[in-house]
Amino acid sequence: MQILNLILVVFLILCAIAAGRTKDLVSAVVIFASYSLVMAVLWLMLQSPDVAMTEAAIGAGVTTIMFVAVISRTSRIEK
Amino acid sequence: MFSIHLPVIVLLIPLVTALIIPVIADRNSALLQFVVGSAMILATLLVAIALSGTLRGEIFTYYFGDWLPGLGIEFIINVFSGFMSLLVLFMATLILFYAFKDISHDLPEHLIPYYYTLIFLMLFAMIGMIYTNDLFNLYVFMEILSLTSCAIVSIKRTGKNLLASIKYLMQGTIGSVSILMGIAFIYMASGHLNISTIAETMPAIWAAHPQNVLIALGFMLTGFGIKAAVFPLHTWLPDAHSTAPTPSSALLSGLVVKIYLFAMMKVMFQVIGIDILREVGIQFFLVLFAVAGMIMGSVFAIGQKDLKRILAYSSVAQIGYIMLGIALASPSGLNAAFFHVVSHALMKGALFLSAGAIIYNTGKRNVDDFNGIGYRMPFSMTVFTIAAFGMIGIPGVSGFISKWYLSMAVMEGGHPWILLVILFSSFLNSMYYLPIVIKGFLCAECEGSPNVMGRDSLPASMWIPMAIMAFLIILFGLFPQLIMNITGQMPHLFL
Amino acid sequence: MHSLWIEFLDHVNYIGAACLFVVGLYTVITHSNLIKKIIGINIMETSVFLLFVSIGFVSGAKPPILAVGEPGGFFVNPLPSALILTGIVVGVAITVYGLSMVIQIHKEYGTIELDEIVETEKEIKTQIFRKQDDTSHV
Amino acid sequence: MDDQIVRVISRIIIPFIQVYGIFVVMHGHLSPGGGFPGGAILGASIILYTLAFGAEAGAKMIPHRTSKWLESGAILLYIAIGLVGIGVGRTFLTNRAAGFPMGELGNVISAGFIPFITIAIGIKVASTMITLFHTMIGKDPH
Amino acid sequence: MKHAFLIVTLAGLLIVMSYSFIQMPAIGSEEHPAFNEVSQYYLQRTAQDTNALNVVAVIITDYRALDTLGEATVLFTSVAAVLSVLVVAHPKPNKKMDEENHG
Repeated sequence: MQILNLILVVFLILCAIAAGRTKDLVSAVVIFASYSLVMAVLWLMLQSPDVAMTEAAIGAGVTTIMFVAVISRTSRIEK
Repeated sequence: MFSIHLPVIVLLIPLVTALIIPVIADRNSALLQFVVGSAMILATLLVAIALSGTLRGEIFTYYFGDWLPGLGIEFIINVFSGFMSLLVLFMATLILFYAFKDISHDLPEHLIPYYYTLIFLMLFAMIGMIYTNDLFNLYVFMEILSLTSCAIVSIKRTGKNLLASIKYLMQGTIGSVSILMGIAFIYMASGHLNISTIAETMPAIWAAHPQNVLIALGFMLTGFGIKAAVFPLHTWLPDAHSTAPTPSSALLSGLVVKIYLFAMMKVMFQVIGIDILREVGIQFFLVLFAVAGMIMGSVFAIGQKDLKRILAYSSVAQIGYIMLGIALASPSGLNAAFFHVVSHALMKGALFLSAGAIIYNTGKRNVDDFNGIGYRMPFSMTVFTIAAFGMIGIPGVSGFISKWYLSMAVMEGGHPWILLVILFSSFLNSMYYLPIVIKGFLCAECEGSPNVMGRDSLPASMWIPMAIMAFLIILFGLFPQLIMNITGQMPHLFL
Repeated sequence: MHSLWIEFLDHVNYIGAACLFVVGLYTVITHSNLIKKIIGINIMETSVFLLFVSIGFVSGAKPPILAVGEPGGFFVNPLPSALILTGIVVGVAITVYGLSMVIQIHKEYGTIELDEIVETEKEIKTQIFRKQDDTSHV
Repeated sequence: MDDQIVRVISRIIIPFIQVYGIFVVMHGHLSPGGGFPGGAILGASIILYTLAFGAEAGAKMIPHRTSKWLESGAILLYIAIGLVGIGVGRTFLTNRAAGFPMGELGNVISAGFIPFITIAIGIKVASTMITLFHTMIGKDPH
Repeated sequence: MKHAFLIVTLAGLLIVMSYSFIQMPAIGSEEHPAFNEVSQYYLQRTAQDTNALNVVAVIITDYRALDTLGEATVLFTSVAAVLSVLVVAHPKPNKKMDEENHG
């Protein structure tokens, strides 16, 4: 269990770094969505299903849609 | 019976007003003004009644949902919170009456209901932040406050506004995440969120996990420092406060920044406690930051040409004064800080409103164009002069009294060198306020201009608030005991 | 060395939260792209949430949902979860407001890179000054 | 957006999403979930509808006026429930002591005002998500 | 140079925070200070106090209901703020008629 926890945390940190370093904003947002989902799984493992559900619905779902909507109205590539 | 519920009623009036403005008063500006004005006056009266209760020595505590303070959320209304909420509501009433005419000058008509909605949400958050005795509840109110204070800057939608607002939002959010991190550290070590309960267990926590308390203190001081624009963290303030519509500038500079200072005081003195602060020796650093802010804010202001930008930088310097009083952490220092909170709110409000009136009538923002403006707008320029004298610290105006008491507190606290800094800072203040006044009133070639010392053509809803502020500045300058009697009861609540 | 590894494993979530906080802060400060900045702020916020939820965890305990007919049980601390529910919604509100300003800034300046926008602002300022100088000379 | 497959599939699954969202809101006090995730799921169903059938169809489904009323109304409902506590002589947001019916442990209608507040939050979150999305994708008139 | 300074500062922050975390009881330990009488009260008394099963939902809607009111207000604020930035003027029916009458 602890090892799985460690793997998830390492994955989270890698996702966070990757979301920062990707030049394509849509990819960055998708990486960020997967970050949120992994965070939801981690919270499920920490026995708080309410927070996991909220994060999956709001953090990974709605926030991503908003990001994509804004990117579609602005520019897609970070300079 | 009724008076027990006063705090929650005062809290709910702005919220309900904010909620009903978009649905009922959307298209009807007369109804909108009626709703806004009556809500403000009602809330001010109610909070004045609550203050009169606390002045008799009562302390209201309000347990939401009848739960004990550790379980639920608790409000505490003592002299400090009663008086400060009265200050907030009173100043906001004046500024909103001023805004009736001024804001339609700055904003397109369809945005005006949103503007008032945001202002009322902001008042709700400010009152909540003053009253609450719960750390997480403080955070929630603080987020409402930071969202609304960004939104009333960006509502003007010019490029500069948006840029200033997003800068404010980014730095402000870093600040609030830091504060939340600090709350997490404190919760980690204590397991409580109620401020009084944490204060009771603080000695045990300090013995068991001192590093947690220290890191929490660091995070919270950084966070509130960003939000209150304490000197090295002030970079968002000049842009945001100078580009915003005039009523927003007056509210942001006069009130919002101080609410964060109060929250900082709550954390420093009520959560962590003065003994631990003394043991850590953090006060000296805070004094240094305050002193640096007093000097550097004025130095930056001297180089500016835009009138509202000068006023914004001057706020950085004045926050330095308040911060100095807080950092001294003595009864006299806190007393001076509280007095300066009141007098700065009045003076900065009067300065921004008169500057707004000048911009409203003439469209001039650049100080170089102000030659003879006192002949065209004698009333606004007189109000500006009174408030500017207060900022410089000329006797007879309330700004002098706060500097006087601050100097006494400094002497008492054993830092006599700060007296020189206060004097030097006053000198710097006069270097950027006096030229404006001199240019406005003493102008050789303006004597023959058509409107020599006539009346400035301002609507009544604009000049009456300015007149009230100028009157109060002089009143509190001549009779400081009116405020001192009340602020004198406050320091023992913190120390 | 071995004991340090055990200590690390025992506090892995806390340390991970600290790493995420630092990564988020780094993203916010160094990137000039506004959307990247907002992503960074989100990462900072979730790091604090992770810290809170980890504080509330008790090993071997059940999630804090009671069952009818069972008198007791061993549950995790429910308070941090409740706080974080509030925190997530607050984070979304800030994100969305920041994004709406990004749209408007793009409309105004044609770009969402902060340093380019600052350059444009500077150019506008110098142009205004130049114009003022010209008029004053005339 | 003229993808036939997306439209047909959305038309099939949107009712299920909405039923699930309502379930999550209604059972907030009994099982994991509550106003926030439930409201977000409900809002997401309308967002999906908007994505599949275009912004105008979505705006027609939840017009701007309706969502404005829902947003203010949900918080006003919350405040009204809280004021009942003051009305019966207790404090703001009092539940059991204010005489709300407690019901049977484990039933959907139980726990005093908690289901009502959860519903208010659900309405609020759903309407907020929809309004924000519609504003974000809004096309400029010029 | 500035970049290096930033990285050193952030690394220092990380080390300080990690040092403080290592001093705390391990994750999941029952000796954790946060697992105290308050959370025990919530877990043991929820069923009697409110007749509900989900303790987290009870905390957000009953014990700490003011937080949730504030949070709903945050959502309302975000809607008002976003609309204030993005909404475009839609023509008013009344005003249009006025203009037509004038014209």
